[in-house]
Amino acid sequence: MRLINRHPGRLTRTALVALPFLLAFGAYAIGSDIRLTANPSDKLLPAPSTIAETAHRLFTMPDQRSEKILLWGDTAASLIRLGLGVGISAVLATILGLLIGLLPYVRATLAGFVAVVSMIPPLAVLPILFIVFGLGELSKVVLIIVGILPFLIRDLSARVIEIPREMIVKAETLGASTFVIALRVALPQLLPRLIQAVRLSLGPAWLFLIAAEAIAAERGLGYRIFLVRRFLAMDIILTYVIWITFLAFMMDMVLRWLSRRLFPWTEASL
Amino acid sequence: MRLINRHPGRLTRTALVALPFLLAFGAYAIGSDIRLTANPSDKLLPAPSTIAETAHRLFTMPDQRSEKILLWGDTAASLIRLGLGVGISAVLATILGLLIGLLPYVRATLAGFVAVVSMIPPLAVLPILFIVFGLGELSKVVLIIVGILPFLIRDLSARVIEIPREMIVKAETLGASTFVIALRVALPQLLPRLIQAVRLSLGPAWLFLIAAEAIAAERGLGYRIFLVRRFLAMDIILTYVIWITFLAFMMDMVLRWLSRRLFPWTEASL
Amino acid sequence: MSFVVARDIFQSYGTRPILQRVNVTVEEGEFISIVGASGCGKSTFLRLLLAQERPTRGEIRVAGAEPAEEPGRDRGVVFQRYSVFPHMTVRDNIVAGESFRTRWGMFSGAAKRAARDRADETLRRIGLDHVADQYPATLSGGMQQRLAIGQALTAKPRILLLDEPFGALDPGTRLSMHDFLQDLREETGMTVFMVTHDLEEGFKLGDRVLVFDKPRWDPHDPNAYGATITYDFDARDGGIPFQRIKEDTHVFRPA
Amino acid sequence: MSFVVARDIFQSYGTRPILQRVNVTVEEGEFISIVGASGCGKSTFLRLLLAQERPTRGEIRVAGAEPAEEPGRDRGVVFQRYSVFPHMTVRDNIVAGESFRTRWGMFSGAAKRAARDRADETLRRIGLDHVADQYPATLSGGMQQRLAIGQALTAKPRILLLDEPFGALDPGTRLSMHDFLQDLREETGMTVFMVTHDLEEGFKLGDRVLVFDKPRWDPHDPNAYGATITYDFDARDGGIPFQRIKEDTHVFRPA
Amino acid sequence: QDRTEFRVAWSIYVGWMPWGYLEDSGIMDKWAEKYGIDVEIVQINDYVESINQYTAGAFDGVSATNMDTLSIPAGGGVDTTALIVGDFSDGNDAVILKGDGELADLAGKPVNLVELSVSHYLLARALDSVGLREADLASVINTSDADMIAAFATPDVEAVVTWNPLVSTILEDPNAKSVFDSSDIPGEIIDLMVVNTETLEANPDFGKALVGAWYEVMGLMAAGDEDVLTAMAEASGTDLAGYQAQLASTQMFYDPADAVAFTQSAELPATMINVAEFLFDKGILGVGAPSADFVGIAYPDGSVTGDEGNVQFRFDTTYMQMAADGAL
Ligand SMILES: Nc1ncnc2c1ncn2[C@@H]1O[C@H](COP(=O)(O)OP(=O)(O)OP(=O)(O)O)[C@@H](O)[C@H]1O
Ligand SMILES: Nc1ncnc2c1ncn2[C@@H]1O[C@H](COP(=O)(O)OP(=O)(O)OP(=O)(O)O)[C@@H](O)[C@H]1O
Ligand SMILES: [Mg+2]
Ligand SMILES: [Mg+2]
Repeated sequence: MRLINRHPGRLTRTALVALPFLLAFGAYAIGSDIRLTANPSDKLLPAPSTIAETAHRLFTMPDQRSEKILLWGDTAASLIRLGLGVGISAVLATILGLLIGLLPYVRATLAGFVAVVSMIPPLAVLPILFIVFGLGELSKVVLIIVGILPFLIRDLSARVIEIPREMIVKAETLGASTFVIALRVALPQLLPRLIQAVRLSLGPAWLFLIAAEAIAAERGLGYRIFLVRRFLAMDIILTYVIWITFLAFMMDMVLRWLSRRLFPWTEASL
Repeated sequence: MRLINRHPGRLTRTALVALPFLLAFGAYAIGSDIRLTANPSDKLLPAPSTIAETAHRLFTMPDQRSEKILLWGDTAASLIRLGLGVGISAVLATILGLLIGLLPYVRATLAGFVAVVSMIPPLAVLPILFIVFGLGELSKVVLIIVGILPFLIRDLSARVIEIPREMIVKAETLGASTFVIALRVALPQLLPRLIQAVRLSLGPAWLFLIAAEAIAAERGLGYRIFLVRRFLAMDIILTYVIWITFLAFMMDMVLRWLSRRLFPWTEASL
Repeated sequence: MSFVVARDIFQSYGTRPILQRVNVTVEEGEFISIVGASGCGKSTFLRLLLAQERPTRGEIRVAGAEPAEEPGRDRGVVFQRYSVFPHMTVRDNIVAGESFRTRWGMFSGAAKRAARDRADETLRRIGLDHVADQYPATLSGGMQQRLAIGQALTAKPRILLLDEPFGALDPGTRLSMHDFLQDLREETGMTVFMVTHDLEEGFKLGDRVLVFDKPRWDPHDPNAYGATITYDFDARDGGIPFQRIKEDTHVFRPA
Repeated sequence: MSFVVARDIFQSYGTRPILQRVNVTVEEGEFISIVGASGCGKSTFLRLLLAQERPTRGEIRVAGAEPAEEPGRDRGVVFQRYSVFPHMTVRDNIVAGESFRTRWGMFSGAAKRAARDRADETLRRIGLDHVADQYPATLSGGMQQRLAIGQALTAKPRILLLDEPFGALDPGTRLSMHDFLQDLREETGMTVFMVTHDLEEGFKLGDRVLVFDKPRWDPHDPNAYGATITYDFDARDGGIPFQRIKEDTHVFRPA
Repeated sequence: QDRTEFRVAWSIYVGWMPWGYLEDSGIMDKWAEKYGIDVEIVQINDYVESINQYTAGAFDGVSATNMDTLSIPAGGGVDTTALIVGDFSDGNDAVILKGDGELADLAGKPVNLVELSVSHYLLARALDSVGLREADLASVINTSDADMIAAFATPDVEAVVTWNPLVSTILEDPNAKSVFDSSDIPGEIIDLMVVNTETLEANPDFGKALVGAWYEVMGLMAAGDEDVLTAMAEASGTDLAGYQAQLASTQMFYDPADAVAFTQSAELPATMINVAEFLFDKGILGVGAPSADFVGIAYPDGSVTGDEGNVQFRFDTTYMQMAADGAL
């Protein structure tokens, strides 16, 4: 039988899914062991047990000064920023994507501009963003928006353009105005793609969040990582990295689930 | 007539394309003027004429110390890093995308792992990358790869999975082995999408390049931007930003042109 | 003045002529079948009738009005593909035939209930009532096409354009769709243009059958000439056609 | 032992039965037409014959061999859609019919030239020689389907499975494709299963016509029962069928 | 113009930790209230960004070194006054070599440091002292301070120049050897609180509140108040012992009189000329700068180095003197 038609059984499948994770963990454990044997106080690759202890401490023990658990405070601060940045971007991208995709006039005006703006490296214009939007929460949210909005607009407008002409024409023959076509034909078909696009842009969004928090913040996951990076507290960094990865993964799962829940017609097929 | 069916004429179109660029330029010029009136030696928003002078100097006058034109050296260094990072990622992503998309066993093994790895914020694990790959060129190329490879793999494998089952079955009935299906059916249909995906990931690639160059480098566009940030030489930063934007835009154009040249069948349609 | 008048239509894509010198007048309520070799430009002609495209030369007038600028509610259409909305259930697809003309593209309250009831009635007639709550993607190709026809008819257009609507239907369903279509024609008296590959179907349903073909053929460059109407059969007298040869053709169809 | 033996086939998707108790034997070289209402499971049966899916119960054997595990070169297929490779020119699509079985999936040198010549010959026969260097997307739906058939036949399968292959062709081309198909059958003596909506076509081409229908019908739950072969007509004697009623059906087709 | 609300930025560094404590403990609020104003002290993680923000006008004051004040705000035309001279580095900045060797062995080696920072200045001074020039090095590799420790751990790095707390962390490595540090050039790397001159002139209360609050904390630190020091230690990510070790290599001016004396000393103009020359040599003073004297620097006695017509950087002991006199 061709490899292409060979499907793993239930058990094999579980084993296969776990395999690369186990290998990665093993490689880390061995690398850490080699370094710790050479220098017991090496900070770069702390032993997995050290990371586990640190993680336990970070998740449960309140900070002495503030008597709050820093990790949760950091998480809340970061998630709010991320949620605002991604949420605002998604709304703007949907509206602009529809306009650019449907209306030739708007497309002529904005498509080229968005294409050029999407090429500007946001990190390089960071100082300007901070001046214009201040150093507060706003500037962090804005950096996320500046970072992911052009991509979202380009992706979504391309999807609107991809809607078969026949479908638009059909709607026109049913008497639909441009507004109704946007609202009832294009938008519903765009939304599942919006979720896809948001899933794709969560990675860059985290990146910009961390970059923004590294420069000016009093709390946040990126702030903490940046702070302890100077001391190479890799046990804390790795705990935070794993935690961020977990959060990002959960968000991705939720979005996927949401897409299935909200748009059953994308899954249903012959 | 519906807005949806109204197309701008040739002249209107040109005017519309230029409009947002002119507005952005105007806004900058006014902002700069306001600040310069308040403080003539303000560095934050240099006058457009100052930027033009600086740009002219950067592009043509050799550095006093090294007697080379720094901008060209920076550009060459950055483009080589970017090219290597993106090129290696593209090759790896194509191979892995095909394997994951076509073979259920590989999909079971890697799909989950890639999904998790793609959530790790690459900037946070930089210290580990440094230790493993050193501080030289390699680590910068690796950061780009680490940054964009998971996205590329996910995008490309999704595209392979999207290839209609009928087409694969048809190839099977023509006696194609898994290898031939990968080589002659999946790969050619993947390549245009690869170019699309590379176009999408150039943004993040620049970002990681700049981040890597900001952290440890002797030359490069990102290095220069972060270096002169130390004395807020916004005229240099803006020149570099515009230059990077121009380079990124040209790359995008070239890739699009390449896609049309190499894969005429994606454009051709009824 | 005839209801639909196409005068001296030329259409080319780039430098390649597809249609040339197409002249036809159609009375209100006539059923026009269009047949012709594959790729000869039948769908193109339909797009022109629909005002989805404008001809390179010539003009098409309906009811003496100025040539339409864009598709509208007076012209219904069913394409070979993409004629239903994948994100709406089967029932909502039918309701869309009525609701899209409204400000928000949807009904609410009592109007909504009434529209749903009418939609269910339509679904019963086209035999899709048992899948009213499913999405089109779960239907077989044939059922999807039935739905598309039902949807277009729900909007009660004055002209209905059909591009091989029954190409994917099995003979039984096809027959019942013929009946359905003829019923609705009687009710509404609308004018129908139907592209079909089935001559028999064309003659059965049509009052006239237009044949598109290339009047000239350059063996060295098969794309040098466009197609036009070479025959215009009168199909009313129960299959005993009254032929009017419009253009001499020296192209012989293979087999 | 018969060439193709389907024994007691059941197929369900999830809990919904599509096919039930399908039994049929086919001799080598027979041409089997399959008709039935839209959505009744004809394409599903073809997928089972193709070994693209395995039945929930029962088995299909060809030439007495073990049930196939996956599609292979002995079974050619033409689907309703996606049967040609969009990234290859029309000519290369035909060449693929021969070259895909090789190690690298392509020919080189003299073999390549020879294959191209054979492909051009095939293209002439199916009337696509003037578009040999174009990509499928530039062809009309009908031409694409012709290409798909030509491609499948080029691989000279022992069994050819056709899922409404002529549904989108105009009558003239359809007739020439019939001839083409019959010629090739004579040359190769292959066994053909063809799903069609056109009863006449089924009887013209087929040695036998299988009718799929639901033998039972639950008015409250139309999906409660699967379809099976309710009639198996002998179509050889020039349209004067010898009927063998296989199952009593009390489902009446609309119209 | 008269204002009652002020914003001051600071970043984490041993000599600036009191600013964080000032804000957290409420001491700043207390002093601000006394003068009927409101002062917000904002921590910025990125030191350069904090100075840039100040230069752009987002803050009224910022913690900075003498060198960066000269290059960024003063060079950028923002007239800036050194309100508080908090300390000078006395070993906090160091040139560190991997393996055995001495300063002269730097020749032919790559050196990792934050380019154009005080580290760069320290390196230039160090090379001077043994008759080398930057051109004698294999290369100078700009390396982010946040990643300096990780960088030192990689095999291709042979020498780094950096500051505390990084220096003490790197020196924990038995392989690391400090070959030159800021105690070899005492009083040249000075940590300041600089404020906008115009703002200060229009709002003397702002200066008084900052200085008053600062020296109250200095008093607590000088007295060795463990709670205060522990809070600062934790905020900088270390423990009490670690922080005290860093303080040991910092010449803090706990007594305002000492700060006044240092600022009025004759060495300061000489240092600033050195710094200006270094900056000019590196092209930091901008293309418009015809010479190292492009920016004028004024001293408490009224003397000026550099261009008298373009004084943008002023050392002013008025407010520290008030603190010394107990007049606040
Ligand atoms: N937008 C277009 N641009 C370029 N060529 C086109 C376009 N639309 C159609 N054509 C070409 O015009 C010709 C006629 O196409 P059309 O779809 O009208 O044929 P048809 O008679 O409907 O064929 P079929 O029976 O296969 O549906 C075809 O050869 C096609 O390649
Ligand atoms: N993979 C699948 N999962 C779930 N249901 C399916 C699947 N494939 C087919 N079906 C269902 O099985 C039924 C039979 O489908 P099939 O495509 O075999 O019908 P058909 O007889 O070929 O119809 P048509 O004449 O319209 O092509 C349909 O109702 C369809 O919804
Ligand atoms: Mg057509
Ligand atoms: Mg089917």
